[in-house]
Amino acid sequence: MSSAVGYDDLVSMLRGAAERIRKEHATLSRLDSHGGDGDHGTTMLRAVNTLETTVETSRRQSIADLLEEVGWAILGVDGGATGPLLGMFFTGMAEAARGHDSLDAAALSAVFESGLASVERQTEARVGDKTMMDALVPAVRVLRSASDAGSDVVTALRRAAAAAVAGAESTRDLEARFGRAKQVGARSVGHPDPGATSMGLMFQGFLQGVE
Amino acid sequence: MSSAVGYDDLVSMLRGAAERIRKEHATLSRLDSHGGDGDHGTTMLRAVNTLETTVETSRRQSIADLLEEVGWAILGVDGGATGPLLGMFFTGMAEAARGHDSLDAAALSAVFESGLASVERQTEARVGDKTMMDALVPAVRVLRSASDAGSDVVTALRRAAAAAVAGAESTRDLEARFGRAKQVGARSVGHPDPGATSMGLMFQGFLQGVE
Amino acid sequence: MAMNKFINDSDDLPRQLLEGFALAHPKQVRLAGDQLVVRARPKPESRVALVTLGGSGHEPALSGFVGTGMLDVSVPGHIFAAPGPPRVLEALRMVSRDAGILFVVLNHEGDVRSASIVMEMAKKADIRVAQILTHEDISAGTREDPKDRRGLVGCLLVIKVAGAAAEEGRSLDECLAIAERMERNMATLAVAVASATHPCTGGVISDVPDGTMVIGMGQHGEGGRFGPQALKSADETADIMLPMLLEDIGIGKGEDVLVMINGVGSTTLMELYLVMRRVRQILDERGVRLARGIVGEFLTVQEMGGFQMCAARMDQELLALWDAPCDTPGLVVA
Amino acid sequence: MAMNKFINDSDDLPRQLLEGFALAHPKQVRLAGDQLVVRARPKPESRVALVTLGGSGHEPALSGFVGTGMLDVSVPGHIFAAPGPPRVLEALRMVSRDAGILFVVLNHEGDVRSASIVMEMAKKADIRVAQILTHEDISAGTREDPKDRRGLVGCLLVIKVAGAAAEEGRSLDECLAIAERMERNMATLAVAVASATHPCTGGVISDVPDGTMVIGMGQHGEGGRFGPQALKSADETADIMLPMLLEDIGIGKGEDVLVMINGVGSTTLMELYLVMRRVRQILDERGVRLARGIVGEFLTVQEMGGFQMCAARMDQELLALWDAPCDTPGLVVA
Ligand SMILES: Nc1ncnc2c1ncn2[C@@H]1O[C@H](COP(=O)(O)OP(=O)(O)O)[C@@H](O)[C@H]1O
Ligand SMILES: Nc1ncnc2c1ncn2[C@@H]1O[C@H](COP(=O)(O)OP(=O)(O)O)[C@@H](O)[C@H]1O
Ligand SMILES: [Mg+2]
Ligand SMILES: [Mg+2]
Ligand SMILES: [Mg+2]
Ligand SMILES: [Mg+2]
Repeated sequence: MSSAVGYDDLVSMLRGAAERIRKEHATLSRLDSHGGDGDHGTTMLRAVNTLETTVETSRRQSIADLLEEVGWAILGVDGGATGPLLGMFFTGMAEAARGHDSLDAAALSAVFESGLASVERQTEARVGDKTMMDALVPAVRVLRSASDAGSDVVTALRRAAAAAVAGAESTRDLEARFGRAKQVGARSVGHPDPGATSMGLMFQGFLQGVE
Repeated sequence: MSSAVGYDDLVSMLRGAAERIRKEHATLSRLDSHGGDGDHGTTMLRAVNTLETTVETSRRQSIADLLEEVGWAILGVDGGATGPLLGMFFTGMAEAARGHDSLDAAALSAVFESGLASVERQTEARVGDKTMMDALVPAVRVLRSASDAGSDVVTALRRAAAAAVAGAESTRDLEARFGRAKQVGARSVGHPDPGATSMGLMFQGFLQGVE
Repeated sequence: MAMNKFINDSDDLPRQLLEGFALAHPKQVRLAGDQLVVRARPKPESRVALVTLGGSGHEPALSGFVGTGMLDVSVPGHIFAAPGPPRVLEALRMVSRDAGILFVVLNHEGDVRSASIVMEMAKKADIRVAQILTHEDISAGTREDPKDRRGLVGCLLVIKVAGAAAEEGRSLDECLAIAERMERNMATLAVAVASATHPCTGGVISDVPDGTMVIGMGQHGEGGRFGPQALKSADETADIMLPMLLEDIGIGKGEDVLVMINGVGSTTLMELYLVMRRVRQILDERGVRLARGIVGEFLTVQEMGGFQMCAARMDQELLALWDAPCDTPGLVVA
Repeated sequence: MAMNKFINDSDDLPRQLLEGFALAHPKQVRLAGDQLVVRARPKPESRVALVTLGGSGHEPALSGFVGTGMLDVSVPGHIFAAPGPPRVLEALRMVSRDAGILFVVLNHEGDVRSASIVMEMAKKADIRVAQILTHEDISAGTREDPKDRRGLVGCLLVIKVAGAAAEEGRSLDECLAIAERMERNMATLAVAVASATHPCTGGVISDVPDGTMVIGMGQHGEGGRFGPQALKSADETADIMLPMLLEDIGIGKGEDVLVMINGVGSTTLMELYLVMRRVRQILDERGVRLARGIVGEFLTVQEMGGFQMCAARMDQELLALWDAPCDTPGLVVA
């Protein structure tokens, strides 16, 4: 890969994310059975299958258009709590990608920040609430600081993926404050949050796509 | 006990039968779960509870009236396949008991034969069909032959009870040809018939009542 | 495995259950006499009355079909145990009338036994009553010699069409003829994937090995001639069952068939709808018209897993009677 | 334990299920657009339309309440997964009218998330729509701060009374006010004795130890604040649950209450009737009138064992709307 993410790199990143989720969907559903309804893996699977089909059938040549199309496609999935947030994540990314043919580390950070902001407009959940935000927020932060420190795209994404996975893991000791799992309160402690775990996997997949 | 069955002896016999069923009802239901609906024990329990209540509350002083009352009471139970046959057995006995203050071995045989005949009018099942008839028929036969051979009531009932139990046991190797269990055909082989088993227990109880 | 049921005293279960049943459906039914279920608004004396009997534990059947357009009286027995003759006779006496009574009996040992004693008694008591025996379980006996065929959910069809005929004022002979036609027109097959627990004993009442299904299981899991096979998909299961039923009723191209998929307990409506979808595909392939597709839980067997599939040849008169309005706890046609 | 379900391709499950559903209820519903369930006979444009959304796997809910007197459109999602915004928007567009749309949303993360995006889009598209959120699960949140209260079977009451009001020609404001009154008047509690299996994963979706029950389990077995306790009798369970509900709605002597006992899957109607019997006894003791007792399976969670008990304060207007005729796959009032 060159020093910036082009259209084909973005396609690889999205495919990488899909691949990681597909491998782990059973684990994700199992995690969702503590306090959830046991379906996060199947929902994510539907989302990433749609993502892949979109990537494959899309004839658009701009990064922004692809991201927007992916976002809308995921919004169109019967996605429970996950689909709308994930969909808005990608449509949010699209906004900041508009006009770019390729994304260097700084632009990529801005694109991810825009995705995060879009999610934050949908939910009040923040870091510490035991949701996907616990993986997403640190991943985006680390991406930005790595890029600010001059890292290249691959290095920045590697650190972001590590932060996402660590963030997901950190949810193990938290009490859920959003989503279905909120209801079990203290009994949610001991299992990582499924949505955070899948977000960790997505970032690992993004990295895999550029490596 | 004297050489003939009086009113009080009949009461003991009936109570003896009730006691034996009460002890074994769980086994009877379990037997009924192979090819039946798993309720023969509960049904028999309802029948003998009604029998006991009837015996206790009856103010009649004649053997025939008591038997008839017991028969009708059992007919009044929600008795599935068992209740009507058992009820008719007792009402049939009552017919032959009419006019007797007590029953010597010969009269007792006649009373049981009349009960059997009443059951036979209700069902086409005969010995070998894997039903209660496999216990009832040999028991009544043996009762008659013992009495013909001059046995006293206790000895005759002892041999009848043994024949009933042996008849019940013999159903283990048979294929059911009547009742719910008929449907499982060859797969009914290997378990004794619940109705035959309970009839064996009833005769053991009759014996217990006069011993 | 402990029994996962909310019950109280199991001896008193049928009485308590009826009490709750009557509270839930006061517009349609009430209790009378010795635990008999009768209509809240009785039918005029000039019309034929319908009476049935049967064990409890199959809710909404059979008492759930009491109401306008269907039954006049149901005599519920104890769990899985037919009621004894005296209460059934009481029911017949209660609705005895010159127009006569149609007495619907499902072919199960206890019901038949009790009914036959009752029929004798009714004759002596000069009650005008005609009996219709439903026996449509094709897993036992043959169409020519149906005495071993058990009565399954098809009773609902018989009660519905005969009930509608009675409501219209048809004579006992006509009602009986309609009931008999419906009965001969139908065939049912049960499949089980999980056993029921007897609420009084806590015992599992049949043997369905994990991961298998048993076609021809009958009502309570008595079993049938087929034995267990590996659990199949909704489509594959319909592919096995429906053709057997169609063959039994001998239905051909261009004819009208009603197919009912009756859930027996823990099998979901979701699954039953999947089966109905496949039924339609099979019928389309054969050029048989799905005149009515009925999906629901009408006759259950506690929490047993599985369903009963019933297919019935319909003619215009039977369809009109099936579509006629009725208002019962278990089936409302508006 | 293998999964004992008759299904085909689990990805395609919701579509296949709808196909069978439509075949079984052609007088009441049909499919339209992208897997939307609409009435077979649409309501006049001059009346307020009712729309809802929700995951599948809860049959007959929610699509089972489409039909005369209740919903106009239901947007079923995948199993336990709310539909995405585009299909919901399509549903709103389909019945968009000057009289307006009442949009019934159950308080579950996915439904709320999807609905909120849809409401934004509807605003931009100039669709006249008012949202009513049902959240009556008293095992979470308080009456004062109900945002954590999940939407359980009480949605049926809201849909029924608001649907009847819409059918009568009441305005959107009036329908919304009635829906809101009904919503605030009700309280629900779920109890589970056995878990459900997710039909797509084959996994057990909650943890109910053998021989125990969990009060406050919510819809899918998310759990609640109470945790497992030893399984109790029907009476004892009602004794625990009903008073909590009565207290929450603050109902007193002489008032009218509707109590609904909704079976969620493998718990039998038999058991639900036993619970209803006890409910009446408790109410009698407190001098509260059981205005309506509703027993049935309206909102299920696969083969989960247990039930939802819903209590609602009723007034004359709400009772009349509850009693108004309706004709839907899941509820017919004649
Ligand atoms: N309000 C919320 N904000 C952010 N994330 C959320 C929220 N609610 C739920 N989630 C995430 O969604 C995940 C569950 O997703 P999923 O199981 O697919 O949805 P559902 O709960 O509808 O079945 C949770 O693990 C959590 O990470
Ligand atoms: N036609 C029949 N003739 C004689 N005995 C019968 C007949 N049918 C059934 N039985 C007896 O009844 C027993 C089953 O009784 P039970 O379980 O109480 O009735 P149900 O089958 O109605 O549940 C069988 O084991 C058999 O001995
Ligand atoms: Mg989930
Ligand atoms: Mg039995
Ligand atoms: Mg029985
Ligand atoms: Mg879900």
